[in-house]
Order: sequence, then C-alpha cells, then structure tokens
Amino acid sequence: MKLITTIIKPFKLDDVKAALKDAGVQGITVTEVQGFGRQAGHTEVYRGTEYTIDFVPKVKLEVLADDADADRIIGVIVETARTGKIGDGKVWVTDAGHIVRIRTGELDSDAI
Amino acid sequence: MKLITTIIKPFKLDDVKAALKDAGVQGITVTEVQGFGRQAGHTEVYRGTEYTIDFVPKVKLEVLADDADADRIIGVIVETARTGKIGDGKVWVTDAGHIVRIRTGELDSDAI
Amino acid sequence: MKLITTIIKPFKLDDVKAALKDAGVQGITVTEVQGFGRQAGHTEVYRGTEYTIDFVPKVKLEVLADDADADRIIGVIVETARTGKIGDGKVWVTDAGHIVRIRTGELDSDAI
Amino acid sequence: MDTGDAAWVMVSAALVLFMTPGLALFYGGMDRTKNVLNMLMMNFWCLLIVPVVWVVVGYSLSGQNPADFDNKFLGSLDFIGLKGMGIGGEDGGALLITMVFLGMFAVITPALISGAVADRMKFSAWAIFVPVWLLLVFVPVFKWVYGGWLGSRGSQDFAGGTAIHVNAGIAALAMVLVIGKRKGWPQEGHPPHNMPMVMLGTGILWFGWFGFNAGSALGASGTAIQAFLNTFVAAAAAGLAWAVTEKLRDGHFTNLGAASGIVAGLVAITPGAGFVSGMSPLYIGLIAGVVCCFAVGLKTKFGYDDALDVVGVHMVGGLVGSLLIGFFSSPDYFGTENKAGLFEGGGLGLLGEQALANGATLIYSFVVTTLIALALKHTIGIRVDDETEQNGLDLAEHAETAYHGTN
Amino acid sequence: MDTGDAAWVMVSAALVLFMTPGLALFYGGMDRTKNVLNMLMMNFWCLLIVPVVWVVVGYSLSGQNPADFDNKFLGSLDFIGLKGMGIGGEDGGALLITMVFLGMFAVITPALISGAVADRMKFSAWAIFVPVWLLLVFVPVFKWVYGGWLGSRGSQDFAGGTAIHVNAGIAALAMVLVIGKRKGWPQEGHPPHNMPMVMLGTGILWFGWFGFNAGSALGASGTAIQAFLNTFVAAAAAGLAWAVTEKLRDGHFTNLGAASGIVAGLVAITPGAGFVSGMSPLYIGLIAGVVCCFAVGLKTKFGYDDALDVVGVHMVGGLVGSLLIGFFSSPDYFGTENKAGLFEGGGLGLLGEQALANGATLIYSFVVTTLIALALKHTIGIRVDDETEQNGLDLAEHAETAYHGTN
Amino acid sequence: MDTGDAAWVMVSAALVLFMTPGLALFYGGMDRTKNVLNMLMMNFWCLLIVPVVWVVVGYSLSGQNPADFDNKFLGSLDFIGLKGMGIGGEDGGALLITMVFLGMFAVITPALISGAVADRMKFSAWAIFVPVWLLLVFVPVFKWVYGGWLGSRGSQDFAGGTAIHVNAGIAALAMVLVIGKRKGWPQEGHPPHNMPMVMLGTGILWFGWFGFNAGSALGASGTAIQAFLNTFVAAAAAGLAWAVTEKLRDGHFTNLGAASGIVAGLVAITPGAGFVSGMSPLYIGLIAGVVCCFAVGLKTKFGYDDALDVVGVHMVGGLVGSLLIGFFSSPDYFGTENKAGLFEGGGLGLLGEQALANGATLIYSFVVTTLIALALKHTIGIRVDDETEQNGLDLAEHAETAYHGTN
Ligand SMILES: Nc1ncnc2c1ncn2[C@@H]1O[C@H](COP(=O)(O)OP(=O)(O)O)[C@@H](O)[C@H]1O
Ligand SMILES: Nc1ncnc2c1ncn2[C@@H]1O[C@H](COP(=O)(O)OP(=O)(O)O)[C@@H](O)[C@H]1O
Ligand SMILES: Nc1ncnc2c1ncn2[C@@H]1O[C@H](COP(=O)(O)OP(=O)(O)O)[C@@H](O)[C@H]1O
Repeated sequence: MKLITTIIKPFKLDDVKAALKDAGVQGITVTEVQGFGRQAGHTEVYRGTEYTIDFVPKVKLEVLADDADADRIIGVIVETARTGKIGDGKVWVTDAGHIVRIRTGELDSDAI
Repeated sequence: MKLITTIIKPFKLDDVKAALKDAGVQGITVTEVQGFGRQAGHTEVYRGTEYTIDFVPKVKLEVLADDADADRIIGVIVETARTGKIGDGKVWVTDAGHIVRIRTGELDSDAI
Repeated sequence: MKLITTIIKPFKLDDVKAALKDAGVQGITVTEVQGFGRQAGHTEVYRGTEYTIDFVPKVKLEVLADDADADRIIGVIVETARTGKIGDGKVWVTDAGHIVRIRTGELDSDAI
Repeated sequence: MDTGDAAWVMVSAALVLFMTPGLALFYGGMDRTKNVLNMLMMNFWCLLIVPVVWVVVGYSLSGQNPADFDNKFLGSLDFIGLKGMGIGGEDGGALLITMVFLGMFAVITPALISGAVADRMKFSAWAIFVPVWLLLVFVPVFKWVYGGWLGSRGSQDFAGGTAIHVNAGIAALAMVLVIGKRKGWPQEGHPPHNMPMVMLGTGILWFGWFGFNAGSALGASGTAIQAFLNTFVAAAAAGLAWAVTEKLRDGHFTNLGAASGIVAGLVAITPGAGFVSGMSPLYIGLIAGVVCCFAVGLKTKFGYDDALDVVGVHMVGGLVGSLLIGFFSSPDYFGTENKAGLFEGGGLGLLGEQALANGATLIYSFVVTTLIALALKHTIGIRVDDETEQNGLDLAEHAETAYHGTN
Repeated sequence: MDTGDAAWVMVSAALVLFMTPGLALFYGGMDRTKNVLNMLMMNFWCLLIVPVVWVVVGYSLSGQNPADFDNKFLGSLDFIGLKGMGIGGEDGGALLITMVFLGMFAVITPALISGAVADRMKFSAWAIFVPVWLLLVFVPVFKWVYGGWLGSRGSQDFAGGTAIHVNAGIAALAMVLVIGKRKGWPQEGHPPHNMPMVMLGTGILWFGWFGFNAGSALGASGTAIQAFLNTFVAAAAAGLAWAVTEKLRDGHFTNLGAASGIVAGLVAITPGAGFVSGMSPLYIGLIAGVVCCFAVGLKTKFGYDDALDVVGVHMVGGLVGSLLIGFFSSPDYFGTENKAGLFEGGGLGLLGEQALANGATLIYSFVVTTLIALALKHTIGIRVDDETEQNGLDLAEHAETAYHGTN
Repeated sequence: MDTGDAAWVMVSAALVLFMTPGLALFYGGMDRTKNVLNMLMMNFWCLLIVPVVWVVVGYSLSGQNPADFDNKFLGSLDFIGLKGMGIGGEDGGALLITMVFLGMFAVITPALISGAVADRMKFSAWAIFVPVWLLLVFVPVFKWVYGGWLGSRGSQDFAGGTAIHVNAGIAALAMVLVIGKRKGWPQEGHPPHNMPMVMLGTGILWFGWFGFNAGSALGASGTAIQAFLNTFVAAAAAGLAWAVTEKLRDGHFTNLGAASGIVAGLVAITPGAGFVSGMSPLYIGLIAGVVCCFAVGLKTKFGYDDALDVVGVHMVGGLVGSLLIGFFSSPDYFGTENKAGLFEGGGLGLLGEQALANGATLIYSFVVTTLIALALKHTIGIRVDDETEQNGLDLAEHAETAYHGTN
C-alpha cells in the first residue's frame, strides 16, 4: 500500500480534491502547512520595520492508495495542481503497511 | 523502527492518548487536520446561500515505535478510537529509520 | 530518496531553517503540531479549576533529500535544534519514492 | 423631561443594550470553539425576542406604569402594545424612555442564564424558555421588588441585585439541575477557547454597567453620580480582591480572575449603587471579590454543572451585595425614605428586609424556573443528543462554524 | 446651546463614529482570512479621508448651513474650511456640533459600499473613489433630501434612509456591475472566517445606531426618545423576523441571520425613526426582516456579485423603511409640518413623495456612481489582477497578514 | 450640578474607562500569541489597582480639590478616602464626578507604558510598579500641570498631553533602558499576531477619546464641542498623514499605519483640544502623523527596545501637540486667561512655557521612573528569565493560554 503526500497551493485545494474524487479516490487528509522553497516569501512592513516572512501558506494532502493506483493518482495531482509558476509544490510516495479502518477493522485495500 | 500514523475523531483524542500512555507509549505528535472521506461533510447556510463543507475536522497522531510494539499499539488505537460510526478514521504504518533524540543524540529504540 | 521528519521546539524554527539553508537544503514544509512526551505539559487554572494541558506546542519540519545528503541534514538539525533540555524533539527518516515537482514534472533528485 | 436627564437615560439605555453582546463575548470566549456560536446565539436571541415581548405585554405586566403602582404583585394589561403611551404628554416621553431602559434589563436578565446551560441545551428549548421565563419569573419578581410587596415593605434594590442577578442566578441553578451535567464534567474540563474575547467582553460589560447602575437614577442627578462612582470603585476592588486571592491560593494573577472579579464587583454593587457612599463601595467590592472567588468552587463540591459560573458570580454576588446594603446603606444622601444600614446608624431592620426580599426571590424563581424546565424537558426536550454534544452545538443547532481557516 | 442637547448630540456623534469600526468588523468577519485587512482598511480609509474632506469642503457643499437653506440643489463654497463657524456665536456651538454629527454620516456612507466590492477592488481605486463619490454623490443627494428640492416637496427622511442607505446601496450595485464578479462566484462561495467578529460588529452597530437615529433629533427631546425606542424595537423585530424566516426555510436559527436582520431593521427604521410611534416600529421591523431575508437572494438570481449584501440589506432595507413612512408616519407627535401616512389618516400623498425621493436618489446615484467607476476602470484600473485575487488582497495591497500564528 | 453637564461628564468618564480595555486590545493584537495575555493583564491590572489607590490617597495627593489649589507641588492628605466629599453639597456632586473622571486618566496613564516593556517584564514587578509610579510620578506631575507651578506660570494642557502622554512616554523610555532589549531584537521582529484586534482597539480608543478630550471641558459647553470637533479632525488627519507617508515611503497603505496615525493624532490634539479652532486641528493632525511615523523609527537607530512604540507615539506625539499649542492657541473662544499662540497673534511666550512644562516633565519623570525601575531590578527583579521569554509570558506568568484550539 502507498501513502501519497503532496504539497500544493491552497487555492488549488478544491480543484485537486474534485479531480481526485473523479479519479476514484475516496479519502484524503488535509493539513495547513507553511512552505519554504524556491518561491520567495514576502516582506511585511509594520510601522516602517520590515519583517521577512520566509514561509508561504501551503496545503498538504495525504492519500492512502493501492499500489496499482499510485501512479495514476500522482498523475492526477500533478496535472490539476500545476499552474506552471514557482511554488506549485511536490508529490511523493512512501510505503504504508497495515492500513486499518478503525470503524470496521478492515485491512489494507479494504481499509482505504 | 516504525512510524504509526492515525486519523481519528477529535473528541477521541483524550481517550486515545490515555490508552496509548497505558500501553507504554511515551510520546505522540498531534496535528489538527481536515478529513475528506465516506463521512459526509455538511452544509452551512449563510444568508440563504448554502456552502458545502466537504471536510470534517480530524486529528492526526504520529507515534514512533519499536517494530515489536507496532501491532500492539495499532490494536490499542483501533480499539479506543472506534465508535462504530462512519468517519472513525484509519491507522497505518511506515518504516522509519535513523530515529534520533535531539536532546541526547540517542538512536532508534533509545530515541523514542 | 529520503523524507526527513523532525519535531522541534517552536522557537528553534528560525535557527534550524537558517542552518538547513546553509547546508544547501532548498525546501522545507513546516506544520504546527502539539507534542506529548517526556516534557511535561502544564497546568492552567481558570477560576480555581485546574486544567492539565498535556500537550506542548511543537513544530514539525519535513525535508525531502537525496539519500546521500540525509545523514548530513539530520546532523545539522540535531545540532541546531538541541538545547539539551527535555522536549528538544526527534528526527527520523523514511524512504520516499517518485518525488515529482508539480510545476515541471521533474523527478526525484531533480524535484527537490 | 429635562434634557440632561433625557440625555443621560438614553445613553444609559444604549449602554445597557451594549452589555448583552458584551456578555455574549464574555461567555463565548470562555466556551469551546465548537460551541461558541450557540453561546452567542443564546444571547442574541434575548436581544431579538425580549424587546418584542416587552413592548407588547411585558412592560404592562411589570407594573412599572404609575397607573399600576397600587398593584403589589403584578401590573395590568392596560398598557399592552404601549397603549396610550407617547411623547406628547407633559412628561415629554419620560415614561417612554424609562420603559425602554427597563426593557434593556429585561433583555440581559435571561441572557445571564445562558452561561450556566452552555454546551448542552437545545436551542429550540432556549427559544421558548426565554419569553416564558421572562413573563412568569422576571416580570413578577421585578414588580415585587419595584413597587410591589417586597419593595413596599422596605427592601432596597437600586439597579437590580435581587430582581436581576439573584433572580437569574438561582434560575440558572434550577436549569442546570434539570438539564444535568455536561458529558465528562467534572473529570474533564475545557479551558477558554479565546481569552482576549473574554477580556473584551469584560471591558464592554464594565463600560455598559455605568448605564445599568447610574442610569437607574433615571436622571443625571447626584444619585447617578454616586452610583457611577460606586460602579467604578466596586468593580476595581472586586477584581483586585479576586486576582489577589487567586495569586495567594494558586500562584498567579490571571486574566480570567481579574475579569471574573470585575463582574462579581459589578453585580455586588448593583443593588446598593445608589444607597452607599464614601468607602463603602470599596468594602463591598473587596468582600464580593473574595466571596465569589470561592463561591465558583461550590459547583464541583456540590456537583451541579454551572458551566460558566452564573450561580457563583451572579447569584452569590447579588446576594452579597444585597445583604451588604443592610450594613452600608446611608440614607443621608439619598433621602430618608431609604432605611439606614447597621453601620450607618440603622438597626437590623433593613438587613431583615433584604434577607426576606432575596429569600422570596430565591424560592419563587427556583420553583417556577424548575417547573418551566421540567415542562420543556417532558415536551420538546431540553437537551441535545450525545452526538451533538460531542461534535459541538454550533453545527448541529445553527449550521454554522465559528472560524473558517482554509478559505 | 442647552447642555442636555449638547451632551446628547456629542454622545450621538461619538456613537456614530464608533459604527464605522463596527461595520469594519461586521464585514471583516464575513470575509475570508486573506482579505479581512483589505476590508478593514477600506472602512478605516473612510475614517481618515472623509473628515478631512468634510471640514474642508464637503460640509459647505452639502448646504446644511442655515445660510444655504435657500439653495435647493447644492450648498455653497461659503463655508469651506469652516469659515466663520465657531463656538463663540450665540448658538454656543450648536451649528458646529451638528456639522461634526453630519460628518460622521459622511464617513459611514461610503464605508457601507465596501461590503459589495469586497475581495477584488484595487485599494488605490478605492482611495480615490471615496472622496470623489462623497462630493459627487453623497453631498448633492444629502442636500436634496435635507433642505433641497426633494425634502421641500414633502418627502421625509429622519436619519438617512434615502440619503444614506438607499444611496449607498444603489451605488454598491453600480460598483459591482462595473467591477464584475469575484472569480468562481457564485459556484464557489466562502463562509465567514470569523463569526464572533461579525456578532461583535453587529453589537457595535446597534449600539451606535442609537446615536445615528435618536441623535438625528439634534437634541435630547421627545422626538429623540421616540427615535430611540423605535431603534430598539425595529432592530429586534427585524432580527427576529429574519431568524424565524430562516428557521422555517432552512431549518436553523443562525447567528448571521440574527445579525443580518438586526442590521436590516436598523436600516429600515432609520428614515422613519422620528416619524412613527406606537407599534409601528414593530411592524416596520418585521416587514424589513422578512423582505431583506429574501432580497439577499436576488444577487444569485440576477447575477450581480454583491459580496456582503449591501444591496439586499441597505438598498432594499432603506427602500422598505422609506416607503413604509408613507403608511405609518404619524404627525401627531412630530408636528404638523410632517405629513401623515396612509394608516394614520393621511392620503397617498406622502407615499408618492417617498417614492419620488427614492426614485430620484436611485437614478442619480446609480448613474453618477457608474460614471465614477468607469472612469476609474479606464484610468488607474478598478480591479486587482487574478493572482492578487487568488492569493488574497491583504498581502498584495497592504503588505500585511491578519493573523500570524507561529510566533 | 446642571444635568446636561453631569450627563456629559459621566458619559465621558465611562468612555475613558472603556479606553483601557481598548488599549489592551490595541497592544495585545500587536503582540505575539504567546504574550498577549500578559499584555492584557498589564492593562487590566491598572483597571484594578489604580481606582483603589486613587480614591484612597491618589486623588487627595493630586491636589485637584479646590481646597488644595494653593499648593503648587502636591495636594494634601486632607481628602484621603474621599473624606468629606459627597453628593449632598451644593455642587450636587460635581466635585465627586470630576474626581472619578480624573481617576480614569490615572488608570490609563500607567497602562500606556505597558506597550514599551512588552514581552519581558516580570508581572510581579509591574504589579508594584503601577501604584508606586502613580504616586511618585503621575500624581505630582499632574498637580504641577493642573493648578501647580507649571500651570500657574502659563503653560497649557487641555486634556493631558504633557501630564499624561509625554509623562507616560518618557517613563516608557526610562523603563526600557533599565529592562533592556527583548532577546533577538532588533535582528528578529515579530509582526502583530492579530491585526483585526489592533483595529478594534483603535476604534475603541478613538471612540473613548471623545470623552477624554471633550469631557475635559467638565461640562457640555462650547469648549467641549470644540474639543470634540478637534478630536474628530486631528485623528483623521494624522491617520491620513501617516498612511500616506508610508504609502510614499514603503509602497502600501497599511492598517497598522492608519491605526498608529489615528492614535498619534489623538495624542497630539489632547493638549490643545480646547484651545485651538478652525483648521488648526487639521494642521496639528497632519504634522503629528508625519512626525510620529518617522519617530517610531528612532528606536532602531538609537537601540532602545520600545516594543510597541510608546515613546514614538505618546512621547513624541504629546510633545508635538503640546508645542504646537504655542503656535495655534486661539484665546478668542476660550477666554483671555489663555495665552495666544504665535500664529494667533501671541508672541513666543506661550511656546516658551510649553517647552518649560514639557522639559520639566521629561526630566522629572525620566529620573524618578529610572529610580523606581532600578529599585525593582535590584530587589525582586524586573525581567523574566530567558526561558519564560522564549516560551512566552502568558503561561509562566499567568498560567493561561490565549487560544485553545483543539477542544
Ligand atoms: N526539499 C523539500 N522538502 C520538503 N518540502 C519541500 C521541499 N522543497 C519544496 N518543498 C515544499 O514545496 C513547496 C513548493 O516548493 P518551491 O521550491 O517553492 O517551488 P517548486 O515546487 O515549484 O519548485 C514549498 O513551499 C515547500 O512546502
Ligand atoms: N484514502 C485515504 N487517504 C488518506 N486519508 C483518508 C483516506 N480515507 C479516509 N481518510 C481519512 O480518514 C477519515 C475517515 O474516513 P471516512 O472514509 O470518513 O470514514 P471511515 O474511516 O469510517 O471509513 C477521513 O476524514 C480522512 O481524514
Ligand atoms: N514516540 C514518539 N512518537 C512520535 N512523536 C514523539 C514521540 N516521542 C516524542 N515525540 C515528539 O517529540 C517531542 C519531544 O519529546 P519529549 O519526550 O518531550 O522530549 P525528548 O525528545 O527531549 O526526549 C514530543 O513533544 C513529541 O512531539
């Protein structure tokens, strides 16, 4: 089983969610995060003092998926989240074992 | 070493934390997340306009554990977090290597 | 490819970020989390009623890195985040595959 | 009506109106994120329904129109819909603005109760409870105390210690006894979700309370000035007393301690605001601050789940202040129709009257409120189901969420 | 100037000033996290620029100085920089404090419009729009209604239903038609980011509105008392009506429904505050609450993106209240120079005048506002670019972020 | 006492009371999440301790009772515990309500200092500092300026520019010099954690300041009206000037710029509120807005860590406004006992007196405040330990957390 993690721009959340739903994904977990990367942060000036805010608001999505579906899902994410501008984010995959659905105790493929 | 991740209902946090403590778990990291899954979101009506909120507030727990303890811990989580209603959440496991306790530099089993 | 995850004290965030930058790390994802561990939580008293807050505010950093860089990066984190007091946090590593940069579609090493 | 008096009573009425949103924030900040809108709505509901009920029938029944001054238990139906009342008369509208001013008190009194039943009361039950309680409890007690049998016997209540705070406080107790405890209480508790909101609410309450107390002189008179001064000093003294008590007992000066003490002092000076002078407000404040600081601990001892301490602050604070009139009341400044307290050369007579008035209020309000609560419980139900309580009332009861982050 | 009157007008002016920050919070809470500071700044901008423009030239042009009472369309330039006006005259400053009081209305009127253009208007365009609109639209309409051709024909507007709410409401419509819809609207929408902030704003607005309406009597008179009472009752009744309408239609009593209804009631009672009595404010409030509750749905039907319902609440509420004067106006109390409404023994005459005054205001304000908006659009631009709209206006337009968590 | 005057002074006193919670929010919003409750509590502490100290002894020592008018340096102990003061006298309570009104100023003056020492001062030290500073610095300076040697020489200070803002501002400087810089300052800085809270605080401050300034006329007189007008115009002009200065210098109109400018303008018009007329408040506001906008940059230049710019806004703003009286003071309206400023046909005499009064205040306040701070430092300690500073003062000092999310 795979855990697909992606960092995207917040305003893309609705689109990506919809696209994943269309692609048959039944569950997602979303976290508000702060990203630091090539996309520059910004400067805020309060009473003449500059504060450099290095971090950019991003959204992290985690999707558990069958091994067979992982590449397809990644494809959907990449396609939908892309704006072509710096800061679009990343996707990556890790192996996840022993997935359990708490409600039923179902395992792995049945649990996602 | 294992990283056990679980998504649960927020009001179960105290119970799960207590159960994990009883089970000998010494550390947990908790994140507020938004879940999307079988459990339907809800509708909010503001001035007659309906807003569909697809996401349900959830809590994510991460627990680093020895390989030997992982299954037991998962069992405890599943048992405590279960209400039997849709939306109880998931547990899954990933391999984690090189765990370091920052304070002491201790490694792996000693670090958790 | 590796995903290095670390839990640190919030006030160390700026230092760790700077040190990682110096070490050549080009991207980080940061999440506000609540930690439970050896570092005791605290008690708040409202109108004479004690509330035990078990959780301590922490910050989670996630860094995607080449396998070759992982140990060095962990070293930098451990060194910079250490105060020597309980609650300094952990670092751990998981394997991450298929890293994609959404903007360009670049893969793995090129994507981080 | 003298323009200065009119200006002062109008300002005071506006200030008292502002107290209810202030109270909503004071309570709402202490509540949890998932229930804050239910708390706000319980208070705003009073702002919606009570003015309507008040002008239609409440004022008339409250017997505050001079034509009803002979009645000792209830007003009449002669002034429903404000019949015959206007600004054209020779009082230039004095009666009308007094009616509005009293209407503001009618709004906030049931709102006070909301803090006790927080986190578990069905909103539909609250929606019905407010007008029913207003007519069956607030209105008669108000009449008894002001121009009714309790007041004419000689008890004193300048701005509503007995009629409002003791009355609402004991009603809160009756309500929580019928509704029962929140799930998990007292083992688990939940710290305030937003303390700055609590402090803002406290600021608004203190600000508005100058209208509540000094406005009750119904004119910009010397009595109003004294009531103003007393409201200033007693609130500060009680806040100080509560904060210092906590510092000695628990080790810290807390914001919630300061806020709670301020409110306790405001409650305690309410009944005597226009009857005491000199350093008396200081003593009343100090006493109320210490007493209420301990009184909020009673709920855990006796096991009634008064969520945000309506009993400990309003009932106890109101009683303390009302009984202390029996000691500090100083008729010198306020006219000899007012009895002197024990320390001001009077005997125990006034204290006895105060005890009687509060006793009667406690009994009547407790009994009738319990009956209303039981009636609700056994008809439409008074408590939300467990799932709603777990997930929070905001969503289930109001289809709203207080804070929306990711958008 | 009588001290009681002076006290009341000063208090009222302060209360109206406080309404603009209240409005900022009311709107800001409804907005999204990423745009809240832009919303606040649009309102605060009115607090900065309007007083300056008002004392320098706006007041003079508004023709509210007695010397300009003969003009029917515009004031004069005789009082620029408050020339010749001081507290030394025999009116003791009455004219001067009236000028300030009216200045507070000048501040809040353009601020009302900000709710419509939320989330997409360039701040530089707003910065210019406010003083230009003030001089080209607010000032003439104000003159027409108060002492100008509309007012002298016999239409009535006690505290600014036509001159302020209808005027700002229709201007809001003109603006959004030129600016266009927010990206994604109406498919996507965004619930309020902070409902307690909305409720606080509502509380401040109601509190301040006592100054707005009862202060418009320009003294602590019986008329002020009646206006005060009407402001109390109509707001509650409208809040109740809106909340109940939603309960019946959508299933819940909501905070935003209560808040919106309160504001709708306050708007609707504004034009008639000093002209109706008895239970009339109750009826006006109930009608306005129901009508506005449905009126806010028009934007989706007709496709104009009035983000925070300035049209549905202020234009519609103002029209409802202004036309209802034609039915409820009761000259008994307010002097025979005021016409009676249909239900008070008058004929249809007053209703006709009300329709005419509002019609003229609607047309003039719509046309001139559209021209201003088009001029801005084709010069400096009126709308932010897509990226700014996506990322939020706070950062791009003000280099500020509303909430900073991790620090 | 005339009812209109009484109404106005009571309202004004209530408004000034409301300013301290407003200030707490203004400062608290600018602070970081982990220190906001400490900031609120520093302000609320003034609300608790000062009224008590004031009625017990502070008022008496301040020499504001007519019986003490001959004293030039300090009052007396004749009025401790308000001895002999009541509403029964022939002034009908005028003296008593003046005492309360001044007490509100006594509350907010030390509260102003809290913004400078934010994020690092031990609360126990603050708890002691407030009453000590009140008696050793505020009270004597207040006497000197009002009825004391500075005032009788001919300097003017209508509502507390010198006695309050310059005094608190220079004291803030003395405090931060003793306490030292926050860890990491100025390399690291921290943007405001909650800007809407700052804007709410600004709104409350402006609203309350009408009481502060126009209330200082101690009656609903023409002077009050002029002070009211000046408070309106100067605040707007200064907010505008600061916002425009930032726009030109940094590229954006910011909320914090608007808010800071408004406060700077309110400070600057305070000393002259009842002495200037016509367009003078506009000029004073514009000048203060620009000057203070640059003055807040001095701290980084000179390296004193005045966290929330008490020196740059209150000391500098107060000085600017106080010295500008020397130019703009117009005795025409305000009685010939007031000197004329340079632009109003007077000579340099008044300017000299203003300089002297402020100079004396600066020196005395700086020296005595430094001594108090040093005494605290070398006894109970004045600064929290590093760990507390790192983790935030809320938890360590007050055992409270401002926001609790997951519950
Ligand atoms: N090496 C990394 N490890 C973890 N997260 C990263 C890494 N690099 C980037 N990110 C995350 O991805 C986001 C976008 O990355 P950025 O470098 O700004 O743009 P792009 O992905 O278009 O190259 C960052 O804000 C951060 O959250
Ligand atoms: N495939 C998935 N990947 C990641 N998280 C998921 C996935 N499916 C569900 N979740 C998380 O688990 C939560 C509960 O899932 P849901 O489908 O609602 O109920 P249940 O787990 O009872 O079947 C979701 O809100 C979401 O946070
Ligand atoms: N077993 C664990 N699994 C996941 N997170 C942990 C674990 N143990 C500790 N943590 C995280 O690390 C933080 C610091 O741990 P703690 O035990 O308090 O101190 P230390 O790391 O110095 O031993 C915790 O607050 C928690 O967020």
